[in-house]
Amino acid sequence: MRRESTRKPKQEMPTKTDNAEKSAADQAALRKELLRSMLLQRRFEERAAEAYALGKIGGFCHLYIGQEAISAGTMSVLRPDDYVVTSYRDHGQAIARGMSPRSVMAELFGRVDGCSGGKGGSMHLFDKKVGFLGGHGIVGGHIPLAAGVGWAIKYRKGDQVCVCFFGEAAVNIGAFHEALNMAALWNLPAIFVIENNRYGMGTAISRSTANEDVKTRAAAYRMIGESIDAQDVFAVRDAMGRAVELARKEGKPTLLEMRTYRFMGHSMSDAASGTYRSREELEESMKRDPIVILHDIMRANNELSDGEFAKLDEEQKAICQDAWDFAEASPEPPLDHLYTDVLVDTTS
Amino acid sequence: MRRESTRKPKQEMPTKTDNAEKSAADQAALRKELLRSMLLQRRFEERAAEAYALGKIGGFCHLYIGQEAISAGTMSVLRPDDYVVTSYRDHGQAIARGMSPRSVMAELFGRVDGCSGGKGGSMHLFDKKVGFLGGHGIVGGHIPLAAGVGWAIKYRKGDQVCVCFFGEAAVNIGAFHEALNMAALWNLPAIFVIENNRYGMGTAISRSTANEDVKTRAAAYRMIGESIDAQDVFAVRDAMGRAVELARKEGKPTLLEMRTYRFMGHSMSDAASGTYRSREELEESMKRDPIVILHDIMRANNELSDGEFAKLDEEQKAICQDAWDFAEASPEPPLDHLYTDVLVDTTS
Amino acid sequence: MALITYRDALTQALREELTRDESVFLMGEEVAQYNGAYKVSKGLLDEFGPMRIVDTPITELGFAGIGVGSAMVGLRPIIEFMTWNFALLALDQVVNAAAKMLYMSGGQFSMPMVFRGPNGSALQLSAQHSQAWESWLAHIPGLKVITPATPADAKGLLKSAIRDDNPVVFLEGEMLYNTKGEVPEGEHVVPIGKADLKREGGDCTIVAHGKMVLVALQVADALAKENIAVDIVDLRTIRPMDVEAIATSVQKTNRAVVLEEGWEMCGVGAQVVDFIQRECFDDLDAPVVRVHQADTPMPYAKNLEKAAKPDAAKAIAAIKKVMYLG
Amino acid sequence: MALITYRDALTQALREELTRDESVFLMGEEVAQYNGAYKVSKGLLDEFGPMRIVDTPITELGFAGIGVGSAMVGLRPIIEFMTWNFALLALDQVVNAAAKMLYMSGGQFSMPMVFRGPNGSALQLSAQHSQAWESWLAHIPGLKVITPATPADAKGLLKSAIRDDNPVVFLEGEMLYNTKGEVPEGEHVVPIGKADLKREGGDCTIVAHGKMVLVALQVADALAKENIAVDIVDLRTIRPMDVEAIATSVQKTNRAVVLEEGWEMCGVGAQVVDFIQRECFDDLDAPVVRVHQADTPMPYAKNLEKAAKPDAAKAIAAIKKVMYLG
Ligand SMILES: Cc1ncc(C[n+]2csc(CCOP(=O)(O)OP(=O)(O)O)c2C)c(N)n1
Ligand SMILES: Cc1ncc(C[n+]2csc(CCOP(=O)(O)OP(=O)(O)O)c2C)c(N)n1
Ligand SMILES: [Mg+2]
Ligand SMILES: [Mg+2]
Repeated sequence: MRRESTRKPKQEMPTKTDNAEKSAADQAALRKELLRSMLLQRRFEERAAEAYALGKIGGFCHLYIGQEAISAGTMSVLRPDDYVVTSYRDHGQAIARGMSPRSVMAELFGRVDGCSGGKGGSMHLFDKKVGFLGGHGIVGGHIPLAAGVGWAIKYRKGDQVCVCFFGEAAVNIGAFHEALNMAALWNLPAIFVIENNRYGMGTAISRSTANEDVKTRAAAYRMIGESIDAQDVFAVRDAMGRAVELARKEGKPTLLEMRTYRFMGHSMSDAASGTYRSREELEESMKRDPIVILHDIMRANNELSDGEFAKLDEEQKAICQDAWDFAEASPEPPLDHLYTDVLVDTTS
Repeated sequence: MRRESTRKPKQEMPTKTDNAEKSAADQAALRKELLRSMLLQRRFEERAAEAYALGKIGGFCHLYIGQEAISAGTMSVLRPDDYVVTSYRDHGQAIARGMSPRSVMAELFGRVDGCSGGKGGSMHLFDKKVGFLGGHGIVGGHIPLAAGVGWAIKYRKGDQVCVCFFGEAAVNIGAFHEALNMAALWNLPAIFVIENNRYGMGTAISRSTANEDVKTRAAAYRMIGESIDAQDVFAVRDAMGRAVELARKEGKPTLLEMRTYRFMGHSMSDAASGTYRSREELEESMKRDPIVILHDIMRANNELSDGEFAKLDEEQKAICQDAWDFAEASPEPPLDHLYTDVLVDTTS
Repeated sequence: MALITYRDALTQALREELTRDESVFLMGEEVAQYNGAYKVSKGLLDEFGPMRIVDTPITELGFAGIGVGSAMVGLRPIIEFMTWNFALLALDQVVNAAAKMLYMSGGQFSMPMVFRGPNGSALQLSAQHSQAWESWLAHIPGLKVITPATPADAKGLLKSAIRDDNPVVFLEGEMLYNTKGEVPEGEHVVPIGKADLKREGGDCTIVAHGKMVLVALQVADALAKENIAVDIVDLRTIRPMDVEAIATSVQKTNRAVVLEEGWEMCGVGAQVVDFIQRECFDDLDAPVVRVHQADTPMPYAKNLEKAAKPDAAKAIAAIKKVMYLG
Repeated sequence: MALITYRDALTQALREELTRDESVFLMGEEVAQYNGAYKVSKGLLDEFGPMRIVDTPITELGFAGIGVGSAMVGLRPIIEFMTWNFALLALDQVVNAAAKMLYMSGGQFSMPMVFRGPNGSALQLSAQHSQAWESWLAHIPGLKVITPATPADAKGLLKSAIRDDNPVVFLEGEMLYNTKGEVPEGEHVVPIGKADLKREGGDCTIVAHGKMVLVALQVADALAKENIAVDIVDLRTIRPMDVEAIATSVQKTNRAVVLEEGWEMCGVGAQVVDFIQRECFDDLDAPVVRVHQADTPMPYAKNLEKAAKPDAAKAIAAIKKVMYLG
């Protein structure tokens, strides 16, 4: 009755990304671009927090501050025709993916020019133009969606990939498990990214997850799993580059654990520290700010002067001010929009 | 940002069961008892199939024939105050656990003297007296229940265990994953038994499960996982004995993969072979009939003559005939029972 | 027109739409190699291959979500639930993802998909396998909900459902699969949202849907012998509901009985009653009476199950009640 | 009597019942160390320890099932859903396990447990976080469904729910947690299944439950200035529903408006209408009018959200309509 497994040997990820980054100048330009992306996300969310405090933004608002290397590194290896899907903590990824800060801020303000017409809000950012498939509010609920996008890519014999972001607490929920099994079983080009910021709301991973080494879950589905120091944008970029290549060329999924930390509270009503995590822990973690880490490297390389940095930062701030002004100027959705978009009235 | 795991080294199951089986006579008696249990299950279900063909049983009816070593071996190491919970394929386990064949047959016949008053039917056998917590119809739905029973045992500082049976196809469903994580996280005395009969309805495990080596799923929850040749009732008994001991003494859960085969179709409407599995495969598998395997050992040991075997078998058949007669004589539930048991009207 | 079963009518619809549009695929448990638990997809794997007729693991939540994801990027999935009983596990994807995606995204992501499978009770399948979910699903804006009663409607409405760019919940009846009826070959499309007057008679309106339409037809035949003639309004679509068709009938008959397979509380019948009292307040000569499953889980025993289910005898008693007969 | 918040009233009920019966425990996300996402369990971990106030992983289906399993062997779990929006993932355990266990087992296994948490919308939480589930849950035999509106009812009904040997669904309102009212200290138990006449007036009946009762009270105050006096029937329990209390009021006022937070189709209001037309057919001077959420997912934008929600202005218009005023 004992049967031998008929499985192939364990698959390894390719070790080199094929994004050839030859010249030093190219590399410096790349670093500057990654820095810019992270700065824009940071400045944008600082303004969002300000707007929230002023009552211009309502509902839930989950900031990504501290985790920006994940989005910046990831988006830097994606093609325009790839897809991204994420949870409610979605501002950083939306902006890094190239969504207009104006449309995102207008969405947060609940205005008609918001990316989702003011109907979605902070948790439900969408932009079809850049393949940004939301912004979803039910923990784990969007993970099967990523497998479904992978399915569609395979169905059409495309070579895109779908990247799916979620928190470490989502690995315990059934949808994660069901989706990963099918993605692996059917070889779907989906990349599952655990943003392990160590807490799901107030619950430390050790209190929710029997095996804290979450990348090991990949083995349950014969999938590749890897842990990355995600405060280092190049570590993210490297691992993601390899995962994307595996998905694009061989149609295989990967599970990546991005080890990070959230510098703010879970949402606007949650204190950054003092309840479930100590001030010391927060401060210790904030020393590994992904923006500072990259900036330090660039400074050491003498490729970015303090003046240049300040200029870059000012540019991002200006973009955010413009986004704010745009959002404020945008009207509320007309009342009849309440009843639109419930159903479409076309049939194929 | 990289953190070391704070986990203890991997836990091993104790290698010896403490059910001391000293004398040869004791051992022979034990073998005879296990044989009796398997024979009773087999004969009972043969009669159930007959009754189904005659229209005395309706609805879904899932036979356990071929898998009886799992229930017989398991129940032989449990205490009367332990708990058992299972899926819709529940006749064999119910009978092996000591439920009265009369009450089970009457339930299948939809009669008032059935173990569930005729309201549950084949898929929903229950008997509080022997800690048999059902008979559940939603694949995977009862797996969290077992964790809950484990929780209650721990809550009351008891030393019982809860054994939970389910098919190999159930390992893909979310409820399995969520329950195992909590059972491991909280050290609950629950034993999760995958009855791997290689098919979930018409789907071979290789077509549903990315990693067919399902015991490896245990590692995702830092739980012990083991595979057992479950046509050998002593292999079942040995592994289960160790798992029970771990649960009873240390309150730890285990995942056991019992490798078996179902000799009949999935349910009464499903052919035993010819669609999704070949006649050859079925015949090959039926050569490893757990009853025959044990009987052969006993014959080789000269501890059971052919006459004794025939007598034992006749006794079981008589019990099943009695159960049939009882069921047939039992009245249909009175019509007013339709409205009872919807709610209880006591409050604590 | 051919006399075929409800099952074959569904298979025809699937085959025709799979042929017509390459972005349509069917996914679910046992739909491919096994030809479907209830054989609705019989032969389709051979015809369309394993990318278009797809067997899944037992993961209702997961594969419903795969359907949603694939619809976001333009495919047209048909997600089969082996039965709707198991779809309870997937409702987060149906309700929170499929039904809301268009709205949450400000109109960007439509959901051209169908969730289908048998709904309601069959015979002696007991509590966990005998549930009729239309009342729940009809509650949800962003969905369309369809319950065909006849082979012709099954085919015509399934084709419409597959072509619809919205998420459509399509509830079949296990007990209907073997029923026969005339079905137009080839292009036969029934519009979503239109009820159908399955019988005409001036004495009383019966509003029914799905397999209760067959009960209504039995009732009509039985009552005809007593010279009572009933209108049978077959809702066909539960959401959006054809209130006008109901009102037109009740304005004529001045009485109504609502039949449904599901439970009473917050059922489809309650909604029909609400529409009737709203639209026909002055027309009604008697309170509307509802016939539905007993307010209990479904029992296994044959006699109890029969007692629990709505049937012709109960419907006839209801009609006599609203007609103040006996 | 002390003037306390709805939140504190719930905490009192929990504390008293945890003290009274050692088999009672509270389990859910963030209920222990975090003191509850909405602070309903504040202080309880310190008082009762980690076996009785239990933080879970984010696994609604799993921990609801753990509750069911523990109830089968005699514990009395209180399962908190951080919000009922997430409970959608757990409904298989609520419906297929908790509600049916007693029945399927022929009366052997009762389910002395409570599923509780905030239900319905708060402010600008948009589509996936703003759903009111009472219509779905009330559909299911084997459950009791409770929606307290005031601090006193919150305390008294939660104590009854915890003591009940049946599975009780207890729906709180996030927007109610900070509302204040007089609450008796200590033993204060409100019976399940009894509505409460929150205002008396002969001109029209308002039937409401949960947070809509507060809207009804605003409406009553506003209309009093126009010399219109309304009865407010606060259902308090949705299943079983106190039909007698509704009928008694409508027989007096001859008109009714039903308020609810949820959607229209197959809503609680539809069921109330059905009961009214059945029990009070000859008493009604006008069709019953319902006020409910717009038939759309909940939008985020403040102005759209306000337009989507039932409120006093809409309720007043409905009352004037049934009174044929303007
Ligand atoms: C199914 C479900 N349960 C509960 C919640 C409430 N909730 C929102 S975010 C969150 C924590 C998630 O933590 P994690 O997955 O680690 O992501 P992070 O917020 O840290 O990015 C919880 C419990 C939810 N949205 N969905
Ligand atoms: C959630 C759910 N989905 C589908 C079904 C229908 N179904 C009943 S048994 C079964 C196969 C289960 O296979 P496995 O877990 O291997 O158990 P076995 O029947 O082989 O004992 C399926 C698909 C169900 N009961 N529940
Ligand atoms: Mg986290
Ligand atoms: Mg199996």
